[in-house]
Amino acid sequence: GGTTKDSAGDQTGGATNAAKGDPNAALKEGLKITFLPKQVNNPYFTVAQKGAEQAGTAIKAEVKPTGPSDAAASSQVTYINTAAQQKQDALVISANDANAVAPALKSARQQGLKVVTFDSDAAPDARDVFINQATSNEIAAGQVKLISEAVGGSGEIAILSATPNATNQNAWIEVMKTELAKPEYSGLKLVETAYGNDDDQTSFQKTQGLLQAHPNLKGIISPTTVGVAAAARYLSSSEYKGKVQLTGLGTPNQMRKFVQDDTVKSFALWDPSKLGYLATYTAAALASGQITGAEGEKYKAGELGDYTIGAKGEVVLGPPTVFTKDNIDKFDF
Amino acid sequence: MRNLLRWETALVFLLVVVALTGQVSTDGSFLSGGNLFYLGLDIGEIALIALPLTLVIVAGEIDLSVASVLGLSSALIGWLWNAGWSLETIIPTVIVAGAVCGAVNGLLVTRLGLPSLAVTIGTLALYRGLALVVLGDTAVADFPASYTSFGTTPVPGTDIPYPIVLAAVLAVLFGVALHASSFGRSVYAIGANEEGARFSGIRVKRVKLSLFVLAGAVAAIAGIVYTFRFSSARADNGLGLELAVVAAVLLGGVSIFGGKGTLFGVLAGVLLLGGLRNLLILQDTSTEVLTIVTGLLLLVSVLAPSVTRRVASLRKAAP
Amino acid sequence: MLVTQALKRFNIEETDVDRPPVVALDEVSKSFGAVRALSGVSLRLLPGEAHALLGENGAGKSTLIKTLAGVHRPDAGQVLLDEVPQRFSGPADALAAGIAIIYQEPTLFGDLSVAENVFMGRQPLGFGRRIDVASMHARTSELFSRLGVRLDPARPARGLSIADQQLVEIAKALSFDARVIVMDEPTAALSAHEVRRLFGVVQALRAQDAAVLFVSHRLNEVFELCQRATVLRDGEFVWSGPLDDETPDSLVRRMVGRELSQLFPKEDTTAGEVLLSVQRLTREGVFTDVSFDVRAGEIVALSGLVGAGRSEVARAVFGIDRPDGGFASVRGKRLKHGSPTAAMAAGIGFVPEDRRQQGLVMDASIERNTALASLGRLSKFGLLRRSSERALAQDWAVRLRLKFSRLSDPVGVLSGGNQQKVVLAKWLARKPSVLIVDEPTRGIDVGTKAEVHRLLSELAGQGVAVLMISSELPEVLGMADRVLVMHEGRLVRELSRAEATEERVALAAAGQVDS
Amino acid sequence: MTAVTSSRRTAARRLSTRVGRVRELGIVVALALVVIPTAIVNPRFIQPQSLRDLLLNASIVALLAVGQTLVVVTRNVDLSVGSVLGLSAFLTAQHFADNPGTPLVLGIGFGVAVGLACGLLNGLLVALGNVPSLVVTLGTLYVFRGVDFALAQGKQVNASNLPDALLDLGSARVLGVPVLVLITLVVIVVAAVYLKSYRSGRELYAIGSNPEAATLAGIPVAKRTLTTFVLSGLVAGLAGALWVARYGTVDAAAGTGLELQVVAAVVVGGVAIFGGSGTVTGAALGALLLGTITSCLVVLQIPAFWQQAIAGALLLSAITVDRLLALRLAKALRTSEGTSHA
Ligand SMILES: Nc1ncnc2c1ncn2[C@@H]1O[C@H](COP(=O)(O)OP(=O)(O)OP(=O)(O)O)[C@@H](O)[C@H]1O
Ligand SMILES: Nc1ncnc2c1ncn2[C@@H]1O[C@H](COP(=O)(O)OP(=O)(O)OP(=O)(O)O)[C@@H](O)[C@H]1O
Ligand SMILES: [Mg+2]
Ligand SMILES: [Mg+2]
Repeated sequence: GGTTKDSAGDQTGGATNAAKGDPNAALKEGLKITFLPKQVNNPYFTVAQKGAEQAGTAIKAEVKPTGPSDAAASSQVTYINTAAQQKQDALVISANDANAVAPALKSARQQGLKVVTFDSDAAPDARDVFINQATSNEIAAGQVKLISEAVGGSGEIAILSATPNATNQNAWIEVMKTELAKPEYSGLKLVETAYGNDDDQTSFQKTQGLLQAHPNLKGIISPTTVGVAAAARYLSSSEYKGKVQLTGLGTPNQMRKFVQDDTVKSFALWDPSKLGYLATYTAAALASGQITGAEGEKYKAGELGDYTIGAKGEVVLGPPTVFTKDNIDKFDF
Repeated sequence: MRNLLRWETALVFLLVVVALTGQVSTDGSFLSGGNLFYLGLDIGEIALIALPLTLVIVAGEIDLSVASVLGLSSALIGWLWNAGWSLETIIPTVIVAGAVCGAVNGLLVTRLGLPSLAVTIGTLALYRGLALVVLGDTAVADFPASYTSFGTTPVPGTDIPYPIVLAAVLAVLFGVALHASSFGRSVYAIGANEEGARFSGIRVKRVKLSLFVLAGAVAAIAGIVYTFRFSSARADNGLGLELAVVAAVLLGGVSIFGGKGTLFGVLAGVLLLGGLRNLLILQDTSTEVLTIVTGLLLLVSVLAPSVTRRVASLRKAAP
Repeated sequence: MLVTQALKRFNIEETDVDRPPVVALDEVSKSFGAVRALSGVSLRLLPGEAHALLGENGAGKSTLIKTLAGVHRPDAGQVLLDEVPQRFSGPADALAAGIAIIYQEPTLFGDLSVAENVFMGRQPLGFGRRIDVASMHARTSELFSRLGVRLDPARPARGLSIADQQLVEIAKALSFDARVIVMDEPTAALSAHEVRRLFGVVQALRAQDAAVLFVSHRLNEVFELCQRATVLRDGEFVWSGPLDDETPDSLVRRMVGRELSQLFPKEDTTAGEVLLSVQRLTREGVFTDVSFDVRAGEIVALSGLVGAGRSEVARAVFGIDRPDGGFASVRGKRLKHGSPTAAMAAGIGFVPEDRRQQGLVMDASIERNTALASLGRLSKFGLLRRSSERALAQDWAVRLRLKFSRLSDPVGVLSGGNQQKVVLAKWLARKPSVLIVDEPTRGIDVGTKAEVHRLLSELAGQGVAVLMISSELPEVLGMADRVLVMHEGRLVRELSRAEATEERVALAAAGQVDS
Repeated sequence: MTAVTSSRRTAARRLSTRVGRVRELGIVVALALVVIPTAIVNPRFIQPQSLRDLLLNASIVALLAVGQTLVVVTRNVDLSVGSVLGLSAFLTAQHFADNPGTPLVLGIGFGVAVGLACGLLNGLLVALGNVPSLVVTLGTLYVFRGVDFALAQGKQVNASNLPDALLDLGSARVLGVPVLVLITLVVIVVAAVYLKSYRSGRELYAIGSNPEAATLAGIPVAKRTLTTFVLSGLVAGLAGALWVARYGTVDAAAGTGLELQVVAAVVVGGVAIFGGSGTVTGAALGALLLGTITSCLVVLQIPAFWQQAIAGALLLSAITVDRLLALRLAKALRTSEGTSHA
């Protein structure tokens, strides 16, 4: 006998929001909101944090950025507990591990905190709302489309991901695979997925490895900001420049040089600061009782306009921006 | 020896200072039951691993693979759980696996005479790699609440987290083993003069091997605690924890060269590091400062005895 | 007039004031915590003389030397060089001033070649200030040949026997062409052969007007080599003067402050059953086909030149090294190879030759060191009884007349001889039935030496089988019931007490078998 | 008799000098064992571009390993190199970004200076405080990284903000050999000659071999120790500047965790972790071997999840083989030498 997977049964349940939201409630002032990225000192989250602080100023809330310096699955828990201990009103978090933070988030919610996840979700029953930068489908399909355009519709391609455990990366890769199975991409062949661990050096070496292992490689998708920059840097300084195409998710500042020197034709990303902005507004809306996280609820997120909560408590920011030589100079993040 | 004793007194003094300033500056929430519960949870695994690691370092060796063993045991839990094993069989299996990992370290060190620093850097990569092989990129999270609640609820009627109860029990066992038994005496002798210990008929290799096995087994226990506490079995659990544990042990006054140190000092060191971190986070100190403070504490821990020695000798020189 | 008064005060005899000393210590004091190692000691070292520094263990000889070397800074008093006061801030200053020191404990760099050990910091330079390895090796070989040593200059110092290490130290000191050479018990690990060569070299140095300060507990050597001597007792200056009118007895009286009884009191015992038996023991390249027995109540000496392989045999018997062939047995039971634990269980005790590395844990306290080989006996259910541990240490400290301030002090602060006593205590505490002692009186003063000999004799009387390795011939002849002589890794001769003479042992050790 | 002894002795001498060389040779053989099968499976692996990449990848770790060797030889260790590299890389990049006109050499010199300052701090703490370097540099590992984080404030310097001259340095070649590799080679050669043939270099081995004896021999132990840490810091600073040139994107996390890689390279390279022996060439080859193993696994299309485990296992076998070799030689040395006295 004993406790096995089968005997344990399903533990997860959906978010239960008994109370009803009041769409007309005013946003409270002086709300205390903790902003908890996966990792502080990560440029992507630094930009998101700026957006959160902007929103904070707009709604006169006190946004307190904090967080661990490493992206280990569990290092956020201490900070979640601290937020609860400090009796904050809301927590805006990008979860390093959907499950590892769940118990702490649940206990924080029991103590009255509203929890908004952004960028990378936690277990759905552990948060109120998830702000998705774009649906996985949008992102992944977009990436496949970009690479297909870049390589001219046929050839071998590879993926350079972050860590093997990154939830959102893996979700995207799954979608990419289904996407590639579609007839319009029959010319493309995914030959390998490599992991650069979101580390410059490793990503660099893995790019080299991909190119050596697959002499006919035509394109690389790197849906992570560190990976795409490292890969671009390697390509631009090697003989593969122009012969092997690259796309991915990168910040315009990182990629500007490589777009200008034609190493990279196009890549995509959403604006992280808008993501932070929206998440903070949503947190405020929750804490003020405007919404509860139930599907169909509507609220206004400052200058970003109106949003509706979708299925499973998800809000989608909007489609990612595609950056090319023509538009890249209009962005600075 | 007397200098070290003084360092342990200093640690206790620092602990009191941190507790009092924490209490005052957070209006009492630092020493509140809830926060102490969280603090206990945070230091649980480090306290556990620090126990056998103290013995290993006192014996003049080091084990940097402990965090990887933690990760491997977590991955094993997930894998076996998915394979339909019961937790009651998984737990002992994983502890044995950890002991085997430790035994591999120990055998490489004792049989081949390889430096443990080098060996355990190698197994640090190897065990973490095996964890990835076992569980890949998946995370297993559907453990029953009856187990995971050990990580989120205190012992009924108190604010003491279960991992701390476990650590305390083990601390007593390890304390007796190190300080009151002939085994412990051998450990000190080996650390201070391995050849001399051998010439005294101490079974150096056997003692060292057993220490590595203990380190592996306890790291696996820490892996179990970790997994249930976060209710998440992943291959990358506890990544990089080794430096934090080594830091805590050294802060506790254990000499990296072996032969010196007490378990009491190490526990005080763990508590001080954890307490200070907790307090700084509670006061919204930035991560940078946190990192710097950790480093400075380590520096102080080695410099303080040396400085007091100098001051003492200066005072004697100038009557 | 004033000078004479001062001399009177310091008990310095007047004959040698005519030449200015190269080096002098003037009322130097030095304390370590509560231990007053030197109090107001003076010493005058004249050019061209060999000067003996004498005193019991812990009298302060090594401390005096380390003060001269700039290792310790004196608390009071000063070091004078050519009558100019010096302030040495470290050993480098003393070296630069032309003082070369051979310390009591060898100070070699195991990873470096023998030649580099000799010339460290002064390697001959070639093009572009790079080290000229060839000439460094050549000069090392030259030094070695002066000493009659055959060592490859390119071999690493690791693995050298204590004696070879000592010889490298001597070569190093010679290489300085120093004006002052200080030798702290250079002969303690050497046998007669090397000692003779060393003395030849010292005479040559004296002829070049160098001053030699010589520490030894072997008084015959002192009389052979030195012209004058200085005696310390308990850190105090006792006497200084020419050796012409002295006798060994008179010196001992000055050192000890009392009369001494006979030095080697081995009493005759009837040998009992064979306790230790060694059969065809072989370790490739080190010793070959060694067989012998030691009976209860017997003291068997293993004699031979340095490097003959005596210590290696002892190590193999005790299980430190694995032999390639043969075996040892106790009371007819074969010992497991490579297991000191098994050897101890069979009743063997082993006092190794290198007390710093093998005998003691320097940082641990006296009591812990004493108890280290008896942990099993002192504990119950694996838990140690501290009171018994302390009692054990207390008991042996008294029996061996250990000079210490507290049993909880680290053994490292004891003088060399007192450290040796702790090693002895550690093994005697186990009440072994077979006791192997490797250079048991290395660095031990006369009084204690007699004590150790009395102890060994007493043990034999109680039926213990004693295997004694010693490089000191008088000790071997005085103590042993039988003498086994080794030459180049083989047992070449066995002599009974009656047969053993200084000459026979020396000849056998040199590989020549008389008829 | 004499003839036998002397021939034995020359044999022993040959063996003992060979012990040192065999270690480096062993790594070269290991390298061949890794490269050749990979090249057979995938001939692209030994094309100029990919050989260049191998060398380039190894060069930064090799640089750090050279500095580390100096430290380890003296029975110390510098765990802060990753953080020093990170700090130097970020500050160098920041400096170039803020002062676009900075001449290349000056900017790199700035990075070197940052490293030197960090090394000086390490060295002062270890040498003057007379405390174990492992603890001190574990402490400064945290401190330097913290300072790095604090200065960076989550910012990042990107390729577009860096002068082209610097980025070109990262990919420029002389006679087909990348400039970064050449710089590394120069550092290796200088350090190797220093350690082998200069008095103060030999003194480093003496210190590591027997610290107490070193003091007694009049070697300025504190000064030499300080120097090795300064040099290690300086080299890490240089490596930081080159990191910028190579990767073009720098944030505060650059070089995190690199210290263990460097220590691993040094150990695989045959440098005794407790001081006294080892060469910079060995350490640099160790870095090359480790880097090559990583690349091979990718090229051989070993599944990603297996790569780390295999790399770890290979690292273990490298040190094991090295050890077994050393043991055999020691035994050969013993049996061939015999007694050394007449
Ligand atoms: N570093 C030290 N710390 C404390 N005490 C010391 C130290 N060095 C020496 N002593 C003490 O000073 C005294 C003199 O010791 P020293 O080594 O000079 O004796 P010695 O005459 O050389 O004896 P031996 O013949 O045994 O070598 C001893 O009591 C010893 O314990
Ligand atoms: N670890 C070792 N490696 C290589 N050679 C060694 C080692 N130990 C000893 N030897 C050599 O073995 C020979 C025998 O040394 P051993 O120490 O047994 O001599 P011994 O007769 O005991 O002389 P003594 O005790 O006076 O030094 C010497 O030539 C020595 O150099
Ligand atoms: Mg002495
Ligand atoms: Mg010997």
